[in-house]
Amino acid sequence: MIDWSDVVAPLVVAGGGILALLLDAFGTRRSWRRSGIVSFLALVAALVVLLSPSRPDGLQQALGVLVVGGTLLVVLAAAVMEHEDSMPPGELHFLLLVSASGGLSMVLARDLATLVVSLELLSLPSIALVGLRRGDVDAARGAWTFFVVSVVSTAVTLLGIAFVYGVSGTLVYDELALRLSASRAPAEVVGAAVVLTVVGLLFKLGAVPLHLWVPGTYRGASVPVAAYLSVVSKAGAAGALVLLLPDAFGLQGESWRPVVAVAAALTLVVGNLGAWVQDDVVGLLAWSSIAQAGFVLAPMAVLTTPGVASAPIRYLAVYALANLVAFGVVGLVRRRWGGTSMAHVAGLVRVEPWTGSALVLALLTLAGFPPAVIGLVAKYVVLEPLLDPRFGTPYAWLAVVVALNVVVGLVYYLRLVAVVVGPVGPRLAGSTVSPSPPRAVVVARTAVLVPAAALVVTSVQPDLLLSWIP
Amino acid sequence: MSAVVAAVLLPLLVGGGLVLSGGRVPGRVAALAGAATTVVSAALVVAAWAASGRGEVAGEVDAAWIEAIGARWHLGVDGISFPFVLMTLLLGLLCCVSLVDHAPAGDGPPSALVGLVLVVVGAALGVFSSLDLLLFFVFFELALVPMWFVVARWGDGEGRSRAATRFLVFTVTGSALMLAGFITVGRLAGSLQLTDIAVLRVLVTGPVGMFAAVTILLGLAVKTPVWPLHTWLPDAHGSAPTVGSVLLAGVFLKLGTYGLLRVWLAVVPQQAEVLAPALATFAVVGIVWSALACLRQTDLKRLVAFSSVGHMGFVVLAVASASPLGVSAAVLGSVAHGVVTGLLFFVAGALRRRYGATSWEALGRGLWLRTPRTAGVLAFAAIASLGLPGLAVFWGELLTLRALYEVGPVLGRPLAWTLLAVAALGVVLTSAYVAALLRRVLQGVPTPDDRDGELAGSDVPVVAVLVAATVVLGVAPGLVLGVVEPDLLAVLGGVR
Amino acid sequence: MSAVEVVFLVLAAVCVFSGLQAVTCDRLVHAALWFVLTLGSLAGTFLLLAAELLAWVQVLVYLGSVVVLLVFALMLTRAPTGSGSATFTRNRWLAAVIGTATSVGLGVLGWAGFGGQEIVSPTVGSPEVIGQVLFTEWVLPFEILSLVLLAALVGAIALSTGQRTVGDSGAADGDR
Amino acid sequence: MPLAWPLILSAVLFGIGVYGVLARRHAVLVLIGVEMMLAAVTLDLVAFDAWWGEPSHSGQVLSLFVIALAAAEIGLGLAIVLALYRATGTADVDDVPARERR
Repeated sequence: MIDWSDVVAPLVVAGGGILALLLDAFGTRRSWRRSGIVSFLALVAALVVLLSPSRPDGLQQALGVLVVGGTLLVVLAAAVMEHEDSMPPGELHFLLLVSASGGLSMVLARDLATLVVSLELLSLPSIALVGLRRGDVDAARGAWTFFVVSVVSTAVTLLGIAFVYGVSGTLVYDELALRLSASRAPAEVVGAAVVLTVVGLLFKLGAVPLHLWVPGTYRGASVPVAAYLSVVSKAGAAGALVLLLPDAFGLQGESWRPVVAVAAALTLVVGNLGAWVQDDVVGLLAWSSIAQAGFVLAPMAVLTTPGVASAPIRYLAVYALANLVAFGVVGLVRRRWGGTSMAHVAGLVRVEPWTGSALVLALLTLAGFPPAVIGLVAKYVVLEPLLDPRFGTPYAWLAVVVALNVVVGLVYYLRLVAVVVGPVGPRLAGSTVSPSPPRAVVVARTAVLVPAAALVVTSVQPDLLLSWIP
Repeated sequence: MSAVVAAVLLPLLVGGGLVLSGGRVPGRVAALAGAATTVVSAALVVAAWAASGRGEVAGEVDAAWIEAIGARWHLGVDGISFPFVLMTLLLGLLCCVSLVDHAPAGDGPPSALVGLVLVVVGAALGVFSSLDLLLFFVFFELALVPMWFVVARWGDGEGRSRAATRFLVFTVTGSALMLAGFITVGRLAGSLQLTDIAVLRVLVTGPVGMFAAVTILLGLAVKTPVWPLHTWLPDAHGSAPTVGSVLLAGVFLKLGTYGLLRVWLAVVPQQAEVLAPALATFAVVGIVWSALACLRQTDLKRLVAFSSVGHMGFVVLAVASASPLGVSAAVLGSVAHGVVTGLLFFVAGALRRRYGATSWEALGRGLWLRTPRTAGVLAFAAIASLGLPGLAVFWGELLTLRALYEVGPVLGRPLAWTLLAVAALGVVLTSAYVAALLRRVLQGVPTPDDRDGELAGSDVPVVAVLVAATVVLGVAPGLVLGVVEPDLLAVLGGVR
Repeated sequence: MSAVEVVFLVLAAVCVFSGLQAVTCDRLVHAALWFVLTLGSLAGTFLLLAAELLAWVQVLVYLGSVVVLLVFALMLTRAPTGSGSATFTRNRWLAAVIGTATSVGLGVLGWAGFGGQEIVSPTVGSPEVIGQVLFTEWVLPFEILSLVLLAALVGAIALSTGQRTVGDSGAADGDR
Repeated sequence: MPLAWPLILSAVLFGIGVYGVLARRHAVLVLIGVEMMLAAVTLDLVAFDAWWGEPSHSGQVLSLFVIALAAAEIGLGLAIVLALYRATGTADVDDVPARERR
């Protein structure tokens, strides 16, 4: 029943996390280098395992690489927090890696029990990560909000799972697909059970209406942790949905499809309107990441066959790269110049040409605008299934909503771009306030430039990314 | 690499390099380099064109690009696009030349402005030579952000930032819808290649096809612009720097008209036939409305901007007739508008540099006597703009009216002739505002100003070239028509 | 009505009553104690539904540790424990409406789906039976669960130890 | 025993839990509300398990997991409450947690 070769990657990641914790705990002096290098190696090893050619399912593989690769970049970007005394390196790396292993096993889950346990393994450490800035009011508040929303949504998912179990008598995806439609219970009850399960997962993705934890949590957390939440945590939830919906609930589409479509539309609109009024870069990225979740959700409304499942994952991959770049740059700025307001990035391109240009590229990718062709292609990929005449285009309205939200997004992203390439503001003109050693800054800068380079390469040749996600 | 691909990429690369150089290149050097780039690009395109036969696609490249969604790296220049390409390169060259001496002040180094101009030119070339819908869209959008920066950073006046953002929001809204239309077409026809869809007549049908036709039309109508979607235009043109206005009017609007021919009429011909009467009606309303609006203007730049809506109305009317004559008229009208309006904006830019504004008060009266040569060029351009026989604009408008008179396959006789009558009224009104302009600025008792002076520096060659082009197009419209004619089927293949 | 059913109804009544007390009473510690009674009666219903192991786990884990933790937390936060110490938010009545609606909705769902069904002589979930399936079919989630507990433990320790004020070294006020 | 009985008891408990989460101001009492919701789910799972009587006992096993997860959640939750208390001097949370901060 279990293919144990699947479990190697999460095991390696979790083992690396535990090792990082132990090494740090027994070391004489708390240092980022020790636990950081162990985490780095464990994640690279997991990547190697995932990319080994023997693995069959391309979608799970792609999601796994997304989770592990994203965590890897977060670990590197977090190097900039060295010597930040309120951040203990051992615990940080342990929680990051254990949470990532939860994301991995969530993607590998083939039954609802594994899914929900993995979901908790993804969530609980990331909640702790948010609160980890010790003695910080915002961090504690952010963690509490995140905790309550997370736990309540888990309870709702569990309730849904209980009813799914009640009507079908099983928790295994493949059996569910057969037994749900043959159930003795009325179709409405089956539909309600399925919707409750899905709704709980939507909360985790940061979809409207339970999105309000996102801004406070992202701003309370340290920037690399916010990057982790916006990329890896989302990838786990979206990945689970993409596998769960067609595989287990494929024949119950009439019940969950409208829910997903409406949630996607609301998420797009509300996220974009929220981002529109932000004057803090992290706040803007937090709200825009809500909107971006809407882009990921939209094609799930027509998720029928595993073949279509590639659209959300392709979008997610592009979003992950761009968001990691954006958060990475903001993390650097926050550490070196002490803030994340618009004034702190004014003229960044002139002060730090490379990271500044990377930020511009990332923002254009998120907006979906050339020269960041890959961002545009991602939007195309999302719209395509919605407009496919084979499905009779019942969700053409959603396609129009998606298209119009591209416009809204473009305006606020461009406003930020204009600030970044504009005249140098007083903040950046002043000297840096960072206690981060130069080596840590170099590592963090690498964590920005590598995905930025990937964005450049895939903009020239999008197939490099797209063809790799089946 | 094909010469056409090189011609498209060269301005993009040089322009991108200049933008990224961050002011390390002196402005004059950058402008000269930009001019050289456009000349090289033009030489490449002309060479490719000369090497291919008539009715063929010159310099065609068809290589794998994004196989995952069926988009190909498919470029080439045919008779429809060749006039657009040459006009773009000519205007790009003249913009660069004008920047040698007259770079406007703005938030950024002059070399960056030259770079942005080159990127816009390269993107426009990409649009005109794309034979793949997604590639078309990528270039279509690529031109936007640099243009936004040109207006927002180097523009005039307080409202430039708002005008630039409004321009951006309007056009992006349109093009986002257009993308939805493109995707629908791609799914219905099973291909994104214009050559497959238009020439092999893979027809797009049903309500889904209508959805595609309407969304594509909306996107292009905003860009062109078709009344009543034009409201972004006057402010953007009015507040852009001279080169920005020239590129907006000369090149940007042509992305819309070219798109109407290439990716609307040719891709969704059946739906185009249904939508054409409405489109033609809007176009005619635009012609009259723009003439009336022009009568009320008190600023040269804004007057020229509003007049563009009318000129584009004629082009759209020609497209909507969906006849061979109409397509020829649309191409000719687009090119002529680019040349003449470019000339007007260059003159307006020279005046603005001198007097600080282009309103009637700032310009004063009696320009004939104060600066006869400048006044002469202005009068020439204004009269060309109203469609004087023997000058560029005349043929485009005449052929449009003739296409209506002869009644093409799409518009019925009563409608066509009604439209013809109203459009003719528009021509009369146009003469009225041009006459008003001449009387108000050129004639009257001179109000001498110590800032008076003739065109100087790089303005002289720029204006000379455009005057010559206006005359040549007016005397020998066959130069363009002969190029267009063999490839009419590429556009009209699907029309009954 | 069989004896089992009578006992179930009694336990259910205790469960609902104590549950309502737990969320409405106005003393913090009393709320925690009412909660103990809710969970205890719930454990009783587990026994009636033949979930033997589960009933004992419920008693051990919840009554033995969770509630103790809760009470400790109340003491650590030095919360006043007298009458009126457990206050309500402003949207209490809205909450009541939502809670009632949830109950009714779920009840209707259960009734509509499983109205006429009877539970007949279920197999007893003794420790042997559950242990058997747990370590054959459900090993993977079980292992993941152990990791969840470890992570929660480390997270909790990391959050509650090493109190240091922000502001030492260079991470000054600007580090916001 | 009718299957509907435990289901209805569970529905009532879940609703009580929802009320507790929304209406209580003290963080520990919010936690109790959450626990009540999870307990309700456990009861559902046990009832369905007894009804189906399938050999792999998915329902009871999952309830076992839920109890363990609830314990993990409460441990972490209490740690956050303590951190919150240390940072703000109170363990009262504002009206709806989600509305707490933008």
